[in-house]
Amino acid sequence: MDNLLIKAQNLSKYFTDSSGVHKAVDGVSLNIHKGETLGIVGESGSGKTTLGRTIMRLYQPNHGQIWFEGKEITGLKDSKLRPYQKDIQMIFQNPYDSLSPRMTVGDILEEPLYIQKMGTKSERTEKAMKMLEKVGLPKTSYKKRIHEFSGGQRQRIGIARALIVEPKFVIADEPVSALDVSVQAQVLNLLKDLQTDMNLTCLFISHDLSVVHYMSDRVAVMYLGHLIEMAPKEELYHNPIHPYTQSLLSSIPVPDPERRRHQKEPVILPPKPLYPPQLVHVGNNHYVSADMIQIKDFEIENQQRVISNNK
Amino acid sequence: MNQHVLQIKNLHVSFNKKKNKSIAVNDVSLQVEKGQTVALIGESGSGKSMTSLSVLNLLPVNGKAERGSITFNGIDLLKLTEKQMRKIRGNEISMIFQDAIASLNPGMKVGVQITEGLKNHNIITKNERKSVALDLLDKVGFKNPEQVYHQYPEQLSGGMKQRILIAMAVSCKPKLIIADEPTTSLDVTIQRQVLDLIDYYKSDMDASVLLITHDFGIVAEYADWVYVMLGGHIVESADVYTIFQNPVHPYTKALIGSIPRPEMEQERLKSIQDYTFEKDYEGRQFAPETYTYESSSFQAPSSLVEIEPLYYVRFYDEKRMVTTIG
Amino acid sequence: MILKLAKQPQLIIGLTFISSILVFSFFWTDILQVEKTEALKLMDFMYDDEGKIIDHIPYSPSEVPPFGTDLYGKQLFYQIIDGAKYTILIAFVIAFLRIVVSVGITLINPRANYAFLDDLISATLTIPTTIIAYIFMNTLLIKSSMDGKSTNELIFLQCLVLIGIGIPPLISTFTREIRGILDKDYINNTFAIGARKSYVYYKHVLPELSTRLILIFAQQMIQVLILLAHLGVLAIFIGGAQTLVLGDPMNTVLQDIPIAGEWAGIIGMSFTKLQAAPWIILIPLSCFAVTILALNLIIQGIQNSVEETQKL
Amino acid sequence: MYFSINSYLRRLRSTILGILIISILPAVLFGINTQLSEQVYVYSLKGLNVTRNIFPEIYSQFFYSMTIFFTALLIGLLVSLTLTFITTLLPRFLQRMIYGLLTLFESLPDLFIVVLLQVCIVALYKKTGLLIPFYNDYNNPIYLLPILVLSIVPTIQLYKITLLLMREEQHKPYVTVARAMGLSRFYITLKHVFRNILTSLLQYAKTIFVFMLSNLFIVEYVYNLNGIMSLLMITRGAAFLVTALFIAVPFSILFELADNYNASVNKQLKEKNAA
Repeated sequence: MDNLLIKAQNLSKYFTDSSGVHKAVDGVSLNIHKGETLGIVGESGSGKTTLGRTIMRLYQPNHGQIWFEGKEITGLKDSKLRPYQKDIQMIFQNPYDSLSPRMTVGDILEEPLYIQKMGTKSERTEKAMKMLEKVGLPKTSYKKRIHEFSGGQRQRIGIARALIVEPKFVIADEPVSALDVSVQAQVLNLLKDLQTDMNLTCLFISHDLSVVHYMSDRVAVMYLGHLIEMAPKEELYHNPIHPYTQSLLSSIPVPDPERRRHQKEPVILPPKPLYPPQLVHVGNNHYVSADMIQIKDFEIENQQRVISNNK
Repeated sequence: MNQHVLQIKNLHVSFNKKKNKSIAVNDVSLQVEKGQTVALIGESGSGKSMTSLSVLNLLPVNGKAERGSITFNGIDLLKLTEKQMRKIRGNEISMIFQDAIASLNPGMKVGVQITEGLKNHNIITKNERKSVALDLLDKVGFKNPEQVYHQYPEQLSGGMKQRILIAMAVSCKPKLIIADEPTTSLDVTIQRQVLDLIDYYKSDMDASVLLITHDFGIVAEYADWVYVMLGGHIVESADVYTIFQNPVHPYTKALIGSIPRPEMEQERLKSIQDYTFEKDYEGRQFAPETYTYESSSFQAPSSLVEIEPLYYVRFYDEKRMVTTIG
Repeated sequence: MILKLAKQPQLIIGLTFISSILVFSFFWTDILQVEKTEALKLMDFMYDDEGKIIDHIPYSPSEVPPFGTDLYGKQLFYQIIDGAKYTILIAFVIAFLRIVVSVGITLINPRANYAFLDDLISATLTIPTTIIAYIFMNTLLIKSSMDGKSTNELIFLQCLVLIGIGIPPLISTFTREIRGILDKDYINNTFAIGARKSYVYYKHVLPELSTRLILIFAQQMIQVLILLAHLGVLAIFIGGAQTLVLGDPMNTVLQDIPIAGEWAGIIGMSFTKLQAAPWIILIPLSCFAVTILALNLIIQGIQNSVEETQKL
Repeated sequence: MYFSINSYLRRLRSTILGILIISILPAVLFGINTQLSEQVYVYSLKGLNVTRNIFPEIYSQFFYSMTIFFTALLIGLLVSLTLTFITTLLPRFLQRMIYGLLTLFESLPDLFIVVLLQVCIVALYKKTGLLIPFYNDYNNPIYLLPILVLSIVPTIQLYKITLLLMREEQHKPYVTVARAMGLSRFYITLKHVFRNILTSLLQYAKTIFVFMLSNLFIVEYVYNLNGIMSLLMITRGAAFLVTALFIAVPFSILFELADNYNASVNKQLKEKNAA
């Protein structure tokens, strides 16, 4: 497929500390096509943030390869990597930590342009002003510092900083989890608008299944460093196959008192997956991690489902 | 007829900061009836936690419940001495806190901690301690109570700690459980377990629950009655079905509209700006002309109006402004 | 930042104290209208009106106010004043260079683990720094007396030793600090847009580190002052000592007298006479204590100001 | 949980290497030939050399120093904890005053305290004839005075640290939870807070040990005691290495314990922040 933007193959990232090796990401393969948003959902400790940072090349993967627009960027040195870093940007989880408290908003926005050597000083200023307007902040923000803004406004600045170099691909790592619900909606809407506006491809990482559903075209579920299920969002939300995905979906509280579903025991998976992390295609672009015996069952089930859908 | 387990009337809580005084809770009235789960919903800084802390008189040192009354089974809690209050805490009203990880003493065995309240209120003797603790651990779903009894909190996961806290809170069979954002730091799957557990104990002990949360999803699943808080005020209160079917106040509408909902077709999330054009309801203004909902402080003079039986909404009140200024 | 610091009374008091002591120390001859040679001349016997000897050196503070004299009759007050600038400046320079060198080394590769340094540090935990410094300084003194090095050369080498022994623990401190900063999200954010290491260090890490640098610098000054005092007691003097021949020609006494006039030297040369003339030891020691207190006030002031900004 | 032989051996190797470097480096740097024998060079500043063997006297010197060290530590711990407990019962403004005074005392150099006490005790003796034995007799080493003097610095430090910890601990969520269960303040302070402070104190063990070792050296020197630290000062070469190991081996066990404890605490903190 030539509209493939990101391809990751068998990606692994291990951390070592005094207690031993911790496999944060273990053998993850995924493709992201131009213009689509892939959502990654997982609970704490699932390795979703590490996956994002490894694709971003903030971490050097222990195994596996990453391709960007067909070129491998896994082993590239810092200087060779720089042109790609312009095309791949990241929106961080916590706008309180991810923006320098010492700089003015203007400096924060212009810094990526300066580092990537784009434009003259006045052009950069002009671009920063435009970006402020795009994310819905007043022009007076330019000279202010981060601590003068509310959480939602800070995340807007974080978004503006990531998008000012006009990247092709954005990794959004829990961009709204630190925000209040009403602000969260505004930021999500803004992200969606900018995405269509700038024709962005996006990797959206979150622990919140509803948010991921709202933002993404396809959704991948992560559990203890492995991808365990990946499918177009409607397919995944209506036909979850993996027991863990089912349990995640049934745990979302539904904001409608008429539809109360009490006392459903959620499935807690064993701390180490029993089967090797291998995704199997079960139709409808739907992939599930399974061992050999389960694959057959899935295929049968899937055929039945396809039949029943056609009726 | 006094069915109310808890009745808060016109509560004001203020904080003394270095020079100025800030009002965290402004004229809040609410009631919890027997067997009910009442949700107090609001975003950060709305004063919901301060309201719940003042029920047990546990406000931080510089905070003070200034006016109003908090009546629990006919006793005005604000008038009690510290010693009398201690008899209520844990025994009659107990509390489950948000930060499960820091809420347990890291240096004390789980089994000892869990029964401290019972021991303190002289409900059990020292010899009964262990059997009671094992029983409690079993009830909150630990498959290996004997092992957990001897463990320290650091050996447990976040969800397990929150279950320990629930066991502590229900140990003295209180009449009212205050759950202050009990699941905020937990994963979704565990969130459901924890909330189900609280719900189970509520019906098991015939108690009531005051649930403090920011999540309308949780409210819809567990609450009977809802109070929406904004900037220290209650802006809307009704039973859970009414408020979801037909919210009146634009802030409530925005809170409900801003939740992404996979089960529905949703082109765009609604945010507070989408509702600011709604200036009035049946001729009553929500706010003065110039008011925007962006600021969380809700400072314009206003008062609650009963638009339908037991359905209250806060409206802008010009007369009140005159009286407050005068 | 500076405005906020100006609001901290402790900081102001500490800074004022140290700077006024320095000014006084440099210009005391002008301020007090005395000749330096006259003020620091050796006093001899004290005579009454009839020319009879009533007392001999050393004189206590009550006899020769305000601070008395040292064992050889030099007025202690003038010695203290004159010595202040050497003491404080030596501590300043050594602390400053310790920090510059160790930050420099750390920045070469903040992620590096220097096993050699870890060895040195775990050893210095059990052996007091004073003893380590003593061993080095002592060897140096023996060597320089053998080679006949000049005073300036000796002072230079001694300072190098005092700088050197402070560096291993500082590198470990800075490695920890800089790694802490590098782990912050906004640094990741800057690396994510393709920034060079040198840019990030210069633009983000050093400004973030600046307050800590000032604090660590003040702490280092305190440590150097304490070390100097300890070394003084062990009769190790900055600039070495010259041997003085005292007493009448028939009955000479050899005595080491420090060449540089800093406070530790005053303590060291009379330490054996602690019981006979305690003021000669206690007064310079108090000067050390007061200077250290002033530095601690500065540290406290900066910390308060940082805490206040963090609360905002 | 807090001790592993491998990790300790690694530390011990480090320490020995470090001491080796320190004992060789000056000679290498300044080109003076140091004899690597277990003989001790005792030389005065006048250049007189006396040689003698450090064995077997080193044993008694070691035990003498350690007796002083650990008794002083124990006294410091007991006194500071008692004072902290009394302080928490005092009104708030007095607590703040005590804290300020402690900060002041803390900036006094240990040398100043040691010398001042020495002068005071002699003056006291001259004035009143009250004798606290301060003169060290080779056969009857003194204990009381060095122990008292050595315990001053850790007392001040521990007192300040426990006050600070107390203040921090009382604001932790678990205290609120305990209060919400109806427990009294006194009970919480005694049963929860005080016990946790004792364990948190371990975090500061290393700093206090390092301070005290340096202080021990000053005390030995000023009071002319025949302890291991004064031996360390006058030995060179192999003798220095052996003497240093006498101190390093037992203390590195303590440091290892303290470090491992700190690592486990930091790990918990990290996990808490990550959650």
